[in-house]
This record gives sequence, structure tokens and C-alpha cells, in this order.
Amino acid sequence: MTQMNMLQAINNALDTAMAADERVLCFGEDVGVFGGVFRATSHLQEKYGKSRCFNTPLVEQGIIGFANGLAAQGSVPVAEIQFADYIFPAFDQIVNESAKYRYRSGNLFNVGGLTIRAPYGGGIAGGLYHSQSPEAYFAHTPGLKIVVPRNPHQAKGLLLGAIHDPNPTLFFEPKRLYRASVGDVPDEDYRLPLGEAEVLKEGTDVTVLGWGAQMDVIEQAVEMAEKDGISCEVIDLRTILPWDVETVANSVFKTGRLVVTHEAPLTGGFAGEIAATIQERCFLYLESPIARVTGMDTPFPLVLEKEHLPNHLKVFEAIRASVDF
Amino acid sequence: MTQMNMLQAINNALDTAMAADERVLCFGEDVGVFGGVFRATSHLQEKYGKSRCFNTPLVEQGIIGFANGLAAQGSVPVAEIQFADYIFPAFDQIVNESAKYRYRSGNLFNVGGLTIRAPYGGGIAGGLYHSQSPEAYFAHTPGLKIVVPRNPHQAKGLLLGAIHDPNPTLFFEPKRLYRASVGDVPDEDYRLPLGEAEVLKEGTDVTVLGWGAQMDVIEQAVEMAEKDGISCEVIDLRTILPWDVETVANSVFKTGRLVVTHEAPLTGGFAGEIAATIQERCFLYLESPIARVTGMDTPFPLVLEKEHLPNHLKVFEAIRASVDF
Amino acid sequence: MTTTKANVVYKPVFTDGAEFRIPTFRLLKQDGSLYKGAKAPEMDKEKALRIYRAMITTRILDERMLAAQRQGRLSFYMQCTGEEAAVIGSTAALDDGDMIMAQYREQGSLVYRGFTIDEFMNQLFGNELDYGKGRQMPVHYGSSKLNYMTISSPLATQIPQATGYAYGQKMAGDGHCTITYFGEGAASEGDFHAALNMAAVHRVPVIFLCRNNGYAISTPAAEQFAADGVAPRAYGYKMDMIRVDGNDILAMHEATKAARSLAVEHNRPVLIEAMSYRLAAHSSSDDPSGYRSKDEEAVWREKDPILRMRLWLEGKKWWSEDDEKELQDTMRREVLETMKRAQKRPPPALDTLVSDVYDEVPPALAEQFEKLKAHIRRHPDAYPKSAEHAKQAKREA
Amino acid sequence: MTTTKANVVYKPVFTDGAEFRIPTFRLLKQDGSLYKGAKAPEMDKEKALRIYRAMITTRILDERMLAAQRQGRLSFYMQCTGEEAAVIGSTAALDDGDMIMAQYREQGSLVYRGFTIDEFMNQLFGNELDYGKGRQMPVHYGSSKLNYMTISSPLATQIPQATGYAYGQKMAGDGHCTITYFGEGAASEGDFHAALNMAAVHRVPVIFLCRNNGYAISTPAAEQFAADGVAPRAYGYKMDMIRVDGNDILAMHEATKAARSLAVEHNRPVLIEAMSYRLAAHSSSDDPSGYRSKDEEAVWREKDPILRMRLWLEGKKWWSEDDEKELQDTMRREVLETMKRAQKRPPPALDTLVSDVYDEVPPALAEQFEKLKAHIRRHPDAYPKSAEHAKQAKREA
Ligand SMILES: Cc1ncc(C[n+]2csc(CCOP(=O)(O)OP(=O)(O)O)c2C)c(N)n1
Ligand SMILES: Cc1ncc(C[n+]2csc(CCOP(=O)(O)OP(=O)(O)O)c2C)c(N)n1
Ligand SMILES: [Mg+2]
Ligand SMILES: [Mg+2]
Repeated sequence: MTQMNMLQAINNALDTAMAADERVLCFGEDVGVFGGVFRATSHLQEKYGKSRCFNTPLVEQGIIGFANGLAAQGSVPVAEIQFADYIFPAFDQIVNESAKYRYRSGNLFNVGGLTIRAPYGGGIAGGLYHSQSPEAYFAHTPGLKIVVPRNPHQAKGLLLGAIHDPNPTLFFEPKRLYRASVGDVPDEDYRLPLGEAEVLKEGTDVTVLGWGAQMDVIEQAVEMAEKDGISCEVIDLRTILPWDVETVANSVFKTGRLVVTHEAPLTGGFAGEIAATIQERCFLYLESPIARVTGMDTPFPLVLEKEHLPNHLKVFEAIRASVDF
Repeated sequence: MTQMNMLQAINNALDTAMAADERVLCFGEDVGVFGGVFRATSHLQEKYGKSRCFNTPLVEQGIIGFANGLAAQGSVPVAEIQFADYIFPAFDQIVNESAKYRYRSGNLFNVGGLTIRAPYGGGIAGGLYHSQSPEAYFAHTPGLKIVVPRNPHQAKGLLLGAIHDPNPTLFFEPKRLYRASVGDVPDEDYRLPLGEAEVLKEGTDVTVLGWGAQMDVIEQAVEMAEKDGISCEVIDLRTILPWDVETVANSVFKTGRLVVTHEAPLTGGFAGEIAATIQERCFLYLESPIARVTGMDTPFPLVLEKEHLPNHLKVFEAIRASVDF
Repeated sequence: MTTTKANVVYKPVFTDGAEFRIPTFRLLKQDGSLYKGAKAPEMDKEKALRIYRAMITTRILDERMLAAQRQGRLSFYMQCTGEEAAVIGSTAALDDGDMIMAQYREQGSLVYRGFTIDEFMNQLFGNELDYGKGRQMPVHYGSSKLNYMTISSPLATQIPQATGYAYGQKMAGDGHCTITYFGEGAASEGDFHAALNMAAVHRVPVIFLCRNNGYAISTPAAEQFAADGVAPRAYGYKMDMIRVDGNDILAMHEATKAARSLAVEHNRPVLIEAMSYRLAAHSSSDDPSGYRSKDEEAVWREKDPILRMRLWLEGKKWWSEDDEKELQDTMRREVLETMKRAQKRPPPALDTLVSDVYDEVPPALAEQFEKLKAHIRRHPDAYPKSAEHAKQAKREA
Repeated sequence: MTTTKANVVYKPVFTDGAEFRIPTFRLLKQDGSLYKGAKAPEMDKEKALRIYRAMITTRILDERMLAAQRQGRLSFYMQCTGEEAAVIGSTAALDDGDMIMAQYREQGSLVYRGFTIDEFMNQLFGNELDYGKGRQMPVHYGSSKLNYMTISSPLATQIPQATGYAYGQKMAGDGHCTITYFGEGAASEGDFHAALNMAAVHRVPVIFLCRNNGYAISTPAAEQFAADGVAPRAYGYKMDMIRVDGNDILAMHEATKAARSLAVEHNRPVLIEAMSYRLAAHSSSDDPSGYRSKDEEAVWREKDPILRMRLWLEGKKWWSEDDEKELQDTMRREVLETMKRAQKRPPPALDTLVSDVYDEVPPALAEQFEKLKAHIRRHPDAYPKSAEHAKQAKREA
């Protein structure tokens, strides 16, 4: 066990994977000598050489196209997109290619070795283009897996899980936790399972669900709620696609109430999918409408980002409203 | 009034718009002399010249980038993407640029003149890449409007509405109706409003909601249901973003039941957003879970597309199940 | 001005490179003889006949399948007609272990590598033996054993993938390279730019083979780019480049052989522009009469690459009228018989709807599939393909 | 070989264009004198001083604002330092009615066109007077009255937009063109390829100005492309191209003036590659010591474009030590005073959160906004910015 922040945990996961298997390669813009603008790939070029950790030209569609080809060949690419806001030029390569490689070829070929890392999310005064949470854009794409860690321990275990998962995986890193989130991280190679949500706290009155940086927000909100005597069950979804319906539904069968929160805008956000599924699954058990606490239906603002974001007060009020319904 | 199929109606709308305003331009792959692979732009180059209706090089990101610039300049571009499946290389230009132009500039600049046309949908033996219904991918993007017509009359009126709407608009054309759907179309310039759903048929037991080619499927399903004595209210959403919550909610207040259907895969599809919103809005009125009848969570298949698609039998069964719940 | 030896100039002079002329590499005249000054390439009889048979087979397959499409037996087809030398000549210059990432008009490469008529037909009819499990439209072939990546419809996406694949080959040090084929239209996509630039920077053993056949559906090359073809783009990436007469089987073979050794031995990626013409319609859905003249087509029909090779072979006494007749007859028969067989085979099993989305079917999808099966059981008549398969399965049991 | 006069060759010869040398256009030596053989450009004193003042103002603004960022008064900043001549020299050669679509390091263009220090500060501090309504990070300026498109962070997206904008200008026949600025890093994006190809095919009056400053954040140009800069890409599009010493104000001005007349009078798009160096860090978040040497920086500091112009001006007796001191003092004072003023201004009103998403606020968003307002009323202390604005609004009422 070593105390690490999330960046160190990610760096350690990459180091672990590269040490174990020489087919693992890390690349992206500024990923080489510099170690990435957030330093997630620090020292990897030094350790593993320029051919296994390198800068690419500035072209996201090329980075992912290149990574798809590498993965099809049998390598294990871990491609970095500098900010999740800049993943969209690669949208076609991800949604039409990575996701459909295995299906369209009848499993003759696949890009299961592919992992795409990208820092996402707001709260760092990043404005429109350094704050987005694009997970829902990808969650409409069968064939992809999408993972979001909430702390350093999860980050290392889930990233190693993603790298070794035989399916193309998007790994979104909550960048406002990069240095803020610190915790003990095992030194060995451990892999957390994809597709499994985690119940962080059991409770009986209401289920509160989120992922990534939003888990800290939930923790604060739940603390307030518990002071009001509300017993909350807290779930970290961890894998957005394919998501763990069972764990969430079982919780709602018990609590009868659900609050889902994410930073991305409301309309078309992944909370909608969850609400739609759970209202069907748990119809007769629901005691109040499923609540969504999300960013507003606007581009991400700068000066007023605090107003825009689904903070603990908004989550708390939604918990209250759900219980008081 | 002239009898037209949907392609003719679209061609007529473009002709009408180009005749009325010389700032209207039509372009895309094979859009010029040839009139587009579906012939939606037939004869427009002949009539308005090569500078107003033209072929572009084969590059979707360029087509939309170019169109964004034109719109910012004050022109009224109508860009064609040959198949909706090929819109993804332009995803960044649409989602990060078109959608955010006005907001990020504080309304100094906007691309409100922009309309993007693309044939979408399955049922034509097109397999993975000539069948997709990508509306939900865009519906998570504040700043865009998304419109889907169900027949020739709607196609002309909504396309003219989209071209003249002061916001960037995606216009998805159900290609399997291009020649199959025929009807009377007014000869003059008429514009149907964006953002308004249309109640096609009133009923009391269940609301059945869809858009585009799915409206024909709904019609067949509803016919079967009515034979079983079920009174259906049928709504065509028409505009996916921003969508008409009021009309749908009012209907569900009355019927207490909702079935939503689209061709796109279930997870992350727009039916999820609708279900999430309506379960919250109409919680105390709902007599059964909101049902979604959609494509499966797979890429679009070819030989077994009939099995994959949400046809009238599946919609009918969902109506039955909703009423029998 | 850009060819000046000076590092610095004191007048603002612009250049668009129009003064460069990129010559076309040729060996074989249309009458089957070599150009004066052209060195006869090293190609033994066996290789030559393997190539020629592949060209004929491709041509016949294309003719028959277009006819089948016209008869309504097939939903869609795309012909390689006119471009057989460009495709097969280049593939023949590679090692069979090299990876091919093609666009869609390169069935000739597969024929050359030994994809059987059965294998073609199973894909075209999307039957239960189709490697692609009936999921993609006709002509989206793939073969892992022949190192031919399954075709993907979105244009140009395979080009940066080829760069990545070849990077992996270089890392593996197995002495192989990747070739990627694409049209002059697809070369307008952003992915093309990414692929060539990355390949040049990272010194990747990849060959970019642009089939410049004059058209992208209806769009003529002149509306695709202002430059003299695609070749001059190589200057922008500092990549080795050559322009070749795409209807000249010997030149295509020589150029690709040389390109392969640049790629594999020197880690120099290469751009080859094969100048040819799409003699047929874009696809069975297209009618070129709306955008080009019969006269133009006739000019190119005169340059038929297959006839050109045949005349060369005959000159070398490696091929005769009788050989030709026998090959043509055999292939025609085989294509027709195989087609009949393939058409009769049942469609892929119902579970191919949900397999291969992931390595395993995830729970929610498994549930959707259970619902679908129950639904089909309630409405067997509405799903004839699934019913057919069930029947066939019973018959065979 | 590609410069051969022959149309056809009979040997497979490859070329990567390495034999072409693209010279650099220069007029002004570092000591302020003209190169031998260089013709003195037509530039009157008024224009020269307008340019010089803009250069100095840009430099001072950059220094002060970086310092402000270091003091924690500002969240983020990006300097143009070292590239002032490339940016301002080119903008000064245009008509003020021409559209500028920049990347983010071109504040010099705005200064030149008359964007006031107030206007800069309002954007940098995102206060209620910011045209962008406090929505974007610092340095994302825009001005419709100065024909300067609001900056967008995603790289290269403005390049095809510039092609489109210029096409609209051509259609309107108003005699204007568009210039788009971008870095040598951004030129790797697919959008670059699309933009240049489309401009060449459609003969659009657009100038593509690549600031080749050696780095994209930490990535040196040598890892960005294998070619000799970005200029040779023009060959691939058959586009007029010129490479210019980006630290030479006169050469930049002359080249752009000539490019503008090619664009506007002949509908010939032009690519200009301005060779310069990013003297400062990429942004206030960056520390270049991790990826380049102080020595390398020192070499370029010697080539300071502002000093070079000043020496030229002094040679012409258009500028003196006193002028310099006065300008510097005035600007420093103005920047500081304006900064203080701007920093004190309240943030944009709460409703700027939801306005301008569409032309009108749609119902669902209006509802979200009503909920937000009610929420803030319940928790005023948690939202100090909104509270501050409310207070200020009260004070002013
Ligand atoms: C991304 C994308 N855009 C558009 C299409 C539709 N499309 C299919 S083939 C084609 C033309 C391709 O022309 P070219 O690359 O020259 O190849 P050729 O058909 O001439 O062999 C087009 C536009 C597509 N498949 N993918
Ligand atoms: C699409 C996209 N990818 C990545 C980034 C992050 N980023 C911002 S600036 C930059 C480097 C740009 O370098 P260059 O174009 O050479 O311009 P310079 O900073 O040197 O002026 C990068 C990678 C971005 N803003 N947009
Ligand atoms: Mg072509
Ligand atoms: Mg740079």
C-alpha cells in the first residue's frame, strides 16, 4: 500500500501494465517526454522507451484510428485524449469503428485491447471546452465499455481492469480529483471488475446513485440528509456501459426511491437511461418519481459554473424532495 | 397541392427556399450535377447555378466546418450528409461548434442559418452503416434542434421551418419513406413550427409516441390495438430537441400510459429521456410503466434486420402489455 | 521558385507546385509489349499465371454477380472492373502474410490470396457460413487467415488503422507490413491526413495505395481536388511516393515490390497512386449515365488491364486461346454453381443478432434476446428468416 | 525525379520531395536594416507606427497579465510573445473589414484593429461587460464590430469555417477575404486537410496563416511532422504558398498583402507559413523547462521581432527612445488601471447561464432556470457570484 493521489494511481496502473506486458503502449498528445499535460504518463517514456510511450501528432481522429489498428493487430494500446472535450474528432473512429469491429467481422477481428483515457468534468474553471462530461454520448453505442473511477484505489484497479478487458473501453478520469483525491493504493497488479456497481453505504429510505467526481458530492449531500434522519443507500455505478441494472434495481426495490446525479446536461444524459430502466423494473415499488440532479441544458459556463453544477446542496434537496414526496 | 413522394417534397422545399432567398446554398457529396445519391437535390444546380448547389470533396468534417463558416457569415447553408451513418466525422463540428457558437460568443456570432440534412434509418437492407438512427447522439447537445418528418407534407413544411429557424438544425429524413410515402403537398412556401409535437389521433387508454418512419409502424400497431378495443392516443414528436414535453405530458395525464418507440438501440436512446421526464412529470397518473420499443443493443444487423427492428407487432404487444399491466 | 538553392529570398514569390510534373511509371504497352527502355521485370510463369487467373476470376465474379443483382438474387454489388491490375498487381508484390486493409473494391486481392468462390458467395448472400454472420452488406469481405481485414463502409477509417497495424508489426519485428487501399475520393477525408502524417513521423512500414479511378460515385476527380492527383500530397508528409499506370500489371507489381522493401527494410512508408478508371457503375445502385459520357468510358475500355496482361503472357507463350477459354468456362461454371449452393443455405442463427457485440453477451442484452425469442415464438410467420433457420436446423438434425 | 519533364518513366523511382527547398522570404535584418537586394516596402509612417504600437501593447499586455495570473488575480493566460510580427504584420496587411478567424495566440490582431484594453480586461475577468458573458476561459476574445471571430478552444475547427466564411464573402461579392491563423500543431488535425482542399477546389478567398512556432505545448515540430514544415502541404492542394520569416514585420506584411490580392482578385487561396518561436510557455499552466532548453530559447530571444522593427523605425527616424519610454509607460499604466476596474465589475447576470443557447430560451430550460433561482434564494451564501451580482445591481439601483 502506498498513499497516492489519483494521478499517481493512474500512472502506477500504466506502469504496472507496461511492466507486465510489452504489448502495452501509451501515446497521445504530449504523452512522451513531458508525461502528459496532467503528468499521468510521467517517466513512462524513460522506463519503457520511445517506441512504447510517445507523443503523437495533434489529431484525435488519427490517435484513435491508429489505436484501433494497433489493437486489431494484437497490441494493447492505451491512448490518451488530452481533454474529454477533444474526443469528438475521434467520435467516428470510436462509435463506428472500435465499437463495431468485432460484430461486423463476425469475430474474425476485434479491438478488445483498446483503452482510451480522457480527463473529464467541471469544477476547475475550464469553461465550455475543459469541463464536459461526455459519457452519455458514448453510452448509446453497443460494443463499448465506459468506466469512471471515484478515487485513487478505484482508478488503479479499474484502469487495469479496462486495459485487460477484451473489449474497447473508454476510461474517463475526473480531473478535478487528480490531485484532490488521495488514498491508499495497493502496489500490486489488481483488477477491479467492469460492469459492476458498488454499494458504498447501505440505507433504507432512498438510493443515491452517481459516478466519478460526483461521488464526493453525494457523500456531502448524504451527510446532510442523514442529519435529517434520512437513511441513504449510496451506489457508485463505476461502469456506465454496460451498466449494472441488477444492483441498482435491487437497491430501489428496498428503498423505493432513487436520485441520480451527473454533471452532464439533463437532456440525453445517462441519468435518463437509468430512470427509464428503473421506473420500468421497479414500477410497483417506487414511492416517488426518480429524480435527476444534473448540469443544466446549456453548454458548460465559466464564471457561473457553481450555479450550473449539481452540487451537494442540489443533491440534498433532491433527496429531501424524494423522501417528502 | 401536388401529389409528391417524400423526396420530391424535400426537393420542392429546397427549391422553394433557394428561389426565395439567394443566400440559401445546397451542397454535399454528389449533390451537384447528379442531384444526390437519392436525388433530393435534383435539378437545383441547373436552376441556381454551380455556385449555389455543388459537390464537395468527400469529407464530412469539412462539409460541416465549411457550412458553419458560411452560416456565421450570414449565408443559409443546407448541407447534406449522404447517410446519417456518415455524420460522425462531423460530430465535433456539430456538437462543439454549431451548437455552441452563439453561447460562447455571447451572441456576437451564430450559425443559426445552418441546416444539416441526412437520410437515416433501417428497413432497406443497409446493415451496420446504411441504417443507423443517430438522433439521440445529438439530443444531448443544448444549442441544436433536431427534426424528423413522417410524410411528404411534413417533410416540406418542417424542412422550410428548419431552414428559416434561427438555430442550427439537424433534419433527419426517414429514407425508407423517400419513395414509399406519397401525399398531397402544398405548392407554396409554408413552414411548420419546430418544437411542437402533433397529436395525430386522440384516445383514452394509452399514449403511443414516435417520430419519422416509426409513425407508420405505430399506425399499424394502433390499428391492431383498436381492434382489441384499446383506445390509443398517437403523437408524432416531430422535433426531438428541444422536445415538446407539454403535449406528451398532457396526453399521459389523460391516458395514464405511455409507449415510446424508435429504431435506435434501447440504451441511451431518446425514449429513455422521454420516459425519465414523463415518469417524473406524471408520476401519480401513471398506471403502468412507460414502455420503450426500440432496436436492440447491438450494431444494426443485415440479414436479421426484421428481428432487430421495433415493428408493429412489437409495438402492439407493448401497447397490450401496458394496458394489461 | 521552390526548387531554388537559396535559403532566403527577398521578394514574395508564391508557388503552388504546378511546375512539378509527377511522371507515371509504366512498363507494359497495351499491345502486351514492353516500352522501349523498360526492363523486363523478374516474374516467373507461376506468379504471372497466379496473377492472371486472379484477374480473370475477379472479372467473371463481378460480371456474374452484377447479373445476379439485376435478377434480384442479390441486394447489392460493387465491381472492380477496370482496376484489376492496380489491385492484384500490388497485392501480388506483397508477402501473403502482410496485412491488407482495403476499401471495398479490392476483391481481386482476396481472389489472389485464395479466398474461395464459396467464401465470396457466403458473404454475398449472408448465409450461415458467412464469416461476417450476415451482418454486413454484400462485398464486405474479411478473412483472418488470409490477412484481409473485414471491410468497413465508413470511408477512410481504415487508413489510420493501417498505420497503427503496421506500427504493431514493426514492434513485433516480424518483417511484415500493411497495405491499405482507398479511392481518390476517400483521400479527402481527415483520416487520410492523420494516417499519412503519423506514418511518416513514426516511420511505420505501411503502403498507402490510392486507386485514382477518376470518380467518387458521381464526383469527378476535378471536383475532389485541384491538384494533379493525390500523389503530390506526399511532399507534405515527406513520404516516398510514386505514380503508376494502374492498368499496367507489371508496373504495379514492380512499384509495390520496391515500396514494400522501403517499408519493411527501411521503415519508410510509401504512397502509391495507381491511375486507372472505374469502368463500371459505382455500385449496382448507381447509373453513371447521369454524370459521365459513354465516350469517356470507351476510351478507358481500350486500356483494359486484363487484355494487356493477356497479350504479354501470350507473347511469352505462357498462355493460349485454349487456356483462356478453359479458365473462363470453368470459372463461370464454378461461380454459378457456387452461387446456387450459397443462396440455398439458411441465414445465420438467431443468436448472431446478439453475439460479438462484446466478447460475451451482457445481461441486459441477454434479456432483450430472451424477449425477442419469446416474441418470435408468438409470431413465427412474421419472421420467415428465423423460421427458415429453425426448419433447416430441424431438417439437418 | 518529380521535376523531370517526362510524363512517363520506365523505372520505379520514388521521391519524397526532399530535393525541394522552400526558401524563406525576408526583408529585415535583426539590426533593423534591409537585406541587400530587398526592396523597401511601401509602408507609410502612420501605418508603421500603428503596427509598432500594437506590437508593444501586445507585449505589455502579455507581461502584465501573466504577472496578474501569477498573483492569482486571473485563472489563466496565454502570451503571443515572440510572434507579434507574424500576427500583427499579417493583420495589418488586410482590410479592417476582412474576417479574422484565429486560434488563441493572436491578441495582436485585435490590438491592431482597436480592441480596447477595457475590452480585453472584461473578457479576461469575465465580468458583466465581457461580450462573451463570462462563459469562456480567458483569452477567448471576439468582436463582431472588428470582424474577429470569437475564439473556440477545439483546435483547427476554425480552419474549414474560414473556408466557408470566405465562400460566403465571395458569393456576396463584397471584395473581402478571410484569414485564419493556426499553429503548426493544429495543422495536423483532419479539419486542416478538409479546409485547404475545399478552398483550393472552390477557389475561395481565404488566407491560411500557419504560425510555425516550433512547439505544440511540449511537442516539438519534429514529432509533429516529418516534412520541412507545413508549407509543402500546399503542393498537395495546388495552393499558392509562401514561407516567411515570422519575426520580420516587413516581410510578413508584404507577403500577406500579396496573398490578399491573390485571394480577393484571383480567388486563389494562399497558405502562408510564418516561421517563428513561442518564446513564452504554452500558457500560464505550462512550464517549458521540462521539454526544451534555455539555450534554445536564448537563440530566439535574440531574434525579437519587436526590437527588429524598432531598429528599423529608428533608422527611419520615425521613433525615438523617448517615444518608446512614453508608450511603454502609458500602456503599463493603462493596463494596470484598466485591470483594477475590470476586476471590480460584477460577474454577468444569472440569466446569462441560459440565454444564447438558442435564440430564445426553450420551455424546459426556462423551467430549469426557475428552479435554479428558487434554489439560490434558499441558499444565497452558497452562490457568492450570484449574490455579488444581486448586491451590485441593488447598489446601482
Ligand atoms: C464517411 C463516408 N462518407 C460517405 C460514404 C458514401 N460513399 C460510399 S463510396 C463513396 C465514393 C468513394 O469514392 P472513392 O474513394 O474514389 O472510391 P471508388 O468508389 O472510386 O473506388 C461515397 C461517397 C461513405 N461510405 N463513408
Ligand atoms: C482538438 C483539440 N485537441 C487538443 C487541444 C489541447 N491543446 C490546446 S493548445 C495545444 C497545442 C497547440 O499547438 P499549436 O497549434 O502549434 O499552437 P501554439 O500553441 O504553438 O500557438 C493543444 C494540444 C485542443 N485545444 N483542441
Ligand atoms: Mg474513385
Ligand atoms: Mg505551435
